[in-house]
Amino acid sequence: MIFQIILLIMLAYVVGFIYMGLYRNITARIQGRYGPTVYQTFYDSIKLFSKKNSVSYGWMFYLGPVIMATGAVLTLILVPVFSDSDFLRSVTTQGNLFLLLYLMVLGPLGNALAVGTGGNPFGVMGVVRGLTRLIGLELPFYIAVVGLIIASNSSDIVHIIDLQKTTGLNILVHPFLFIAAMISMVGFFGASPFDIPGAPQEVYSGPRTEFSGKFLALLMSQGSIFAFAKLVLIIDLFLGGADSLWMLVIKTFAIFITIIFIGIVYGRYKVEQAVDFLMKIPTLIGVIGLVRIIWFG
Amino acid sequence: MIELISKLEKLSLELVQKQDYLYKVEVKKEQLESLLLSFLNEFGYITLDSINCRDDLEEGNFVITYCLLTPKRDHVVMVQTSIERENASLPSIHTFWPQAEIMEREMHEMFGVDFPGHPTLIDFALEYWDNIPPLRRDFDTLQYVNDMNPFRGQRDDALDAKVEMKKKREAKKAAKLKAEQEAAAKAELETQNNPSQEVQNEE
Amino acid sequence: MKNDLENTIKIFHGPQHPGITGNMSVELDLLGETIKRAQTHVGYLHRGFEKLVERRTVVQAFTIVCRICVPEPDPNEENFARAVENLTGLEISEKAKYIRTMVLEMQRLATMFLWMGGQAGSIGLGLIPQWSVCDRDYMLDLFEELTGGRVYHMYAFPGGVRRDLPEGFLSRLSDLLDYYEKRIIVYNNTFFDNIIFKKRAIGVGIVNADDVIKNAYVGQVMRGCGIKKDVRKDMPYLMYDKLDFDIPVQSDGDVYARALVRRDEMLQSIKILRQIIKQMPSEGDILQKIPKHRKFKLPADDTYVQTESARGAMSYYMAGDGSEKIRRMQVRGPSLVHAYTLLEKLLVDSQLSDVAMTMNSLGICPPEIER
Amino acid sequence: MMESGFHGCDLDDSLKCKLEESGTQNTHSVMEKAAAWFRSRSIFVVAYGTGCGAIEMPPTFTSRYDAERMGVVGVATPRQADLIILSGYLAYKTLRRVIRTYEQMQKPKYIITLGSCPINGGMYWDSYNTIKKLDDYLPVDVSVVGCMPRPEAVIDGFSLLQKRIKNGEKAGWEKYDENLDFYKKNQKRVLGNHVDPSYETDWYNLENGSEV
Repeated sequence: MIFQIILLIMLAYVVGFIYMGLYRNITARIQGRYGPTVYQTFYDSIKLFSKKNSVSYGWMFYLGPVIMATGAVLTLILVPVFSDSDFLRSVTTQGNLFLLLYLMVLGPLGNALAVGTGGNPFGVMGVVRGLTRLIGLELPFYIAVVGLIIASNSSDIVHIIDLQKTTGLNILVHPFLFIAAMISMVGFFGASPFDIPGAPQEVYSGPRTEFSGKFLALLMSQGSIFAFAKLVLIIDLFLGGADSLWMLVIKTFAIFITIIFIGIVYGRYKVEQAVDFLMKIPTLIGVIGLVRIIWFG
Repeated sequence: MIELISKLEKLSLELVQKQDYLYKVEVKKEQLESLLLSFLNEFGYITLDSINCRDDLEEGNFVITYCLLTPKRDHVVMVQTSIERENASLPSIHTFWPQAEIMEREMHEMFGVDFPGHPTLIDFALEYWDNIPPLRRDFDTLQYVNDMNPFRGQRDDALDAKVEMKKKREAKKAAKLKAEQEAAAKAELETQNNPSQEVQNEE
Repeated sequence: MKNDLENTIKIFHGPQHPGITGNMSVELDLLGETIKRAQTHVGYLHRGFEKLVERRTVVQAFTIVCRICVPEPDPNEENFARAVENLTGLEISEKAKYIRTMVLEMQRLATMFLWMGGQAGSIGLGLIPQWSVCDRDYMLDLFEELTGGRVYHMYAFPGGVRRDLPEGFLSRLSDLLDYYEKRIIVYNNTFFDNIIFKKRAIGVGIVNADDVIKNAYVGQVMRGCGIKKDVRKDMPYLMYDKLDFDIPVQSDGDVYARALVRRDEMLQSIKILRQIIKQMPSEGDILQKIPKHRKFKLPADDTYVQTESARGAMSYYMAGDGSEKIRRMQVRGPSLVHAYTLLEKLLVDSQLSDVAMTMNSLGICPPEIER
Repeated sequence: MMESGFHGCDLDDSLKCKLEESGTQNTHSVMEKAAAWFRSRSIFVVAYGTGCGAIEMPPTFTSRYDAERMGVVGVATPRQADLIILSGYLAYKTLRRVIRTYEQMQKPKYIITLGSCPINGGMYWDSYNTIKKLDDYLPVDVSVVGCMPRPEAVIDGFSLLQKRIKNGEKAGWEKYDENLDFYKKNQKRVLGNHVDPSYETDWYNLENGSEV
């Protein structure tokens, strides 16, 4: 059990970092340049772990990345990665959507507490922007999730995956819910147009402004683990999960590259514009999907 | 333009054409503020493009030039005045033209011209400057630099540029002379050895 | 006003900041993310050019004036050369005039591409800077071929230009213009028509048209308010009175209007360059010989010249005193008033997110403010 | 004009600059060697264009020259950065900010200068507001000469820095720590006491106290 959890985290770490590297590489190719290697983010994180640290804001400040990492890891081990195979399955048979939704917000809230003690105005501004954006992001995502729960009559992810084998993939059965969830997933990934919390032209790196060295590396690691967990969650809910490692990679990569393509051609919304947009269009699409399930189910 | 000349003649001022699109009028310091006001309100020169200052150390005065434009922007009129260098002060015109505030602030810092009534005579580009205002011509920048910021020393094996240049020039001269002599000697030798060479070449 | 400032926090936007246009800073008093007071600080790049020029002869000063504004050095060279020509009465040949006009327009295009990168970068559209800075680089290659320098050219010498055109240069320029015309369509689709750029730029940083004339705002700020003025048309210099081009204007006066004005100016620059390529005389002196280069004296007189740079009218005041040295050269670039009077006014009651965008659209170039 | 044999550091003998050419430093363990390799592969540059050289930064970091393929990336804050590029002349006012930025950066940290101006004043040798000899005030790792250095030269500077990091050579920040008195005294000489925290601060103890 413990061994499998560690293996899962390592898998998420590696795949997450390769995906982050791919993100930079594919972006670079679209921008007309060679770009860094796929392992570049991995190098970055190792280098950051080896840096010295000579600033201190007290223990609360450094608890922030730890809370974020905890949220990411807990999310990861509660998402069923493989649906049918025995490999890496034992921890994740009881994936409950309500618990997951709670854990996904844990990280940002913990980080907000920590950055607040840092005293950097840009960090605080970034956190305020991030939390405001979170309100906008959660609404369409929750609507999509609630729609799925109603449709499959269960909040167990494993059950939702199993159901898709008989009824067909949720992306085809409930396309509106998928679009709503996908748009908010772009925001959860911090891709444009919803990347305002860390806009360098405005607030330096936002919440990360004061973090350096090991803590920044921890933030990067949790970011890649969390990214993997979120991708797995999306394919579990809408693409019928994955049986094998290959299936997992193909399906997550398809979702991932969609997010890259959306992010690259748009600038960033201001935070109120972002919330305005998210509360209107994806929410509306989600509500249409919900109504479709309830009345025409 | 003729209209402006006649209007200025009433004030006993002369408008001189300097270039195709450039005119200049010189006034005394006492007349300056009223003239600028009438340029703004009566003559229609409502754009103040820049305020320039020049330090005539030898004559002991600053020459201030206000460059004005009409909304048509098809010519520039320079209104020029000179003020005493000692305790230089000018009326501030930031109430007529907001952009004059920053131009006067700069002039205050660079030349030490005082503007009574100016709201923000704070630092412009310099910080903690306690010397003579730098653009005054009695401020010796080289002296200041040598005191503050000495040059990088030479390497131990560095050569004196002047001596080396001289050596090089002499060597070049000698080489040229030698080459000329050799060429002359060679030519002489060749013409002696085979006199038919020239004829062959022509063919 | 006082009450407003009570609960604000003070932050410095720059000089070390990715969203600032060069090495300067804006001191902001923020209430939440709304700016209550803005104050510009410059001086981080002050080199005392005007002092340095006073200590140098004309030929020596010629090599350093291009450093005054880093993103677009050529209007500085042109201003300097023309001021010296005005003072001494040097005449330049038609070919030299054409070449100088060409260099100025090439520089305008290069600066516009750099601006486009900055403007798109300020809203987080990372794709456009990557493309447009690369496109600008092709122009720098041509500059390098023509003048020997990528960024600083030291080309427009008093009395003409320093070197003749290389062989086949005009055809290469023509090829590049074809490429640029194609690219501008791409930029139009990805950037100027981008829905997020429109959403963020329309209605932000609105300049009042009444202020424009009085406060001497120039360039795209002026033309974005619907005032059709351009030094190239109003006080034509070099060959501009013989070339056919329009002055693009927009009426809204906001960031988006200024962006559109710039886009249209790029097309006009291409049009001008095409005419120059056609009309360029094949024969002619490029540089009038100045007798005794080192002892070239300026008369005791003063002059004022204006050139339309890519960001607005740039003026030089120059005075000689009968010796080899320049008595006084004062630079008045478009950024001085834009960065102080205009920016401090525009930023009040706007959002922190708009600062970088507004600054970019005003075309502020710090080295030119403080010299 | 230029006086020959004039040396800049008119300091006490006790503070005589002992900044010999940096020799190879022995990396002791495999871990350190590995860390040095990763450091060389990933360099974060703080976004601060201090002079004209900043105009060649966009081409260097964008698609034509693409420094990112070497692992050199721009970051926004000095806290996260490893490298500061001082691109050209430094006015006194900028030098104050640069020193502050440099001290906010976390070790190991490096400095690359661009252009001739930080080396000997360049064409602003007689300017009253710029410094000559940056290495009196901050430890410079790599100087890229030229006015401006082309993007290729800048990238060459990056690769030289990477080589030096990989070989474990003694870097500027170590020199800065060892000769703090020398640098602080020089900084105080040109900047006065107008830097926060003031030059009267006991730097050695301050640093030990705030070490995490």
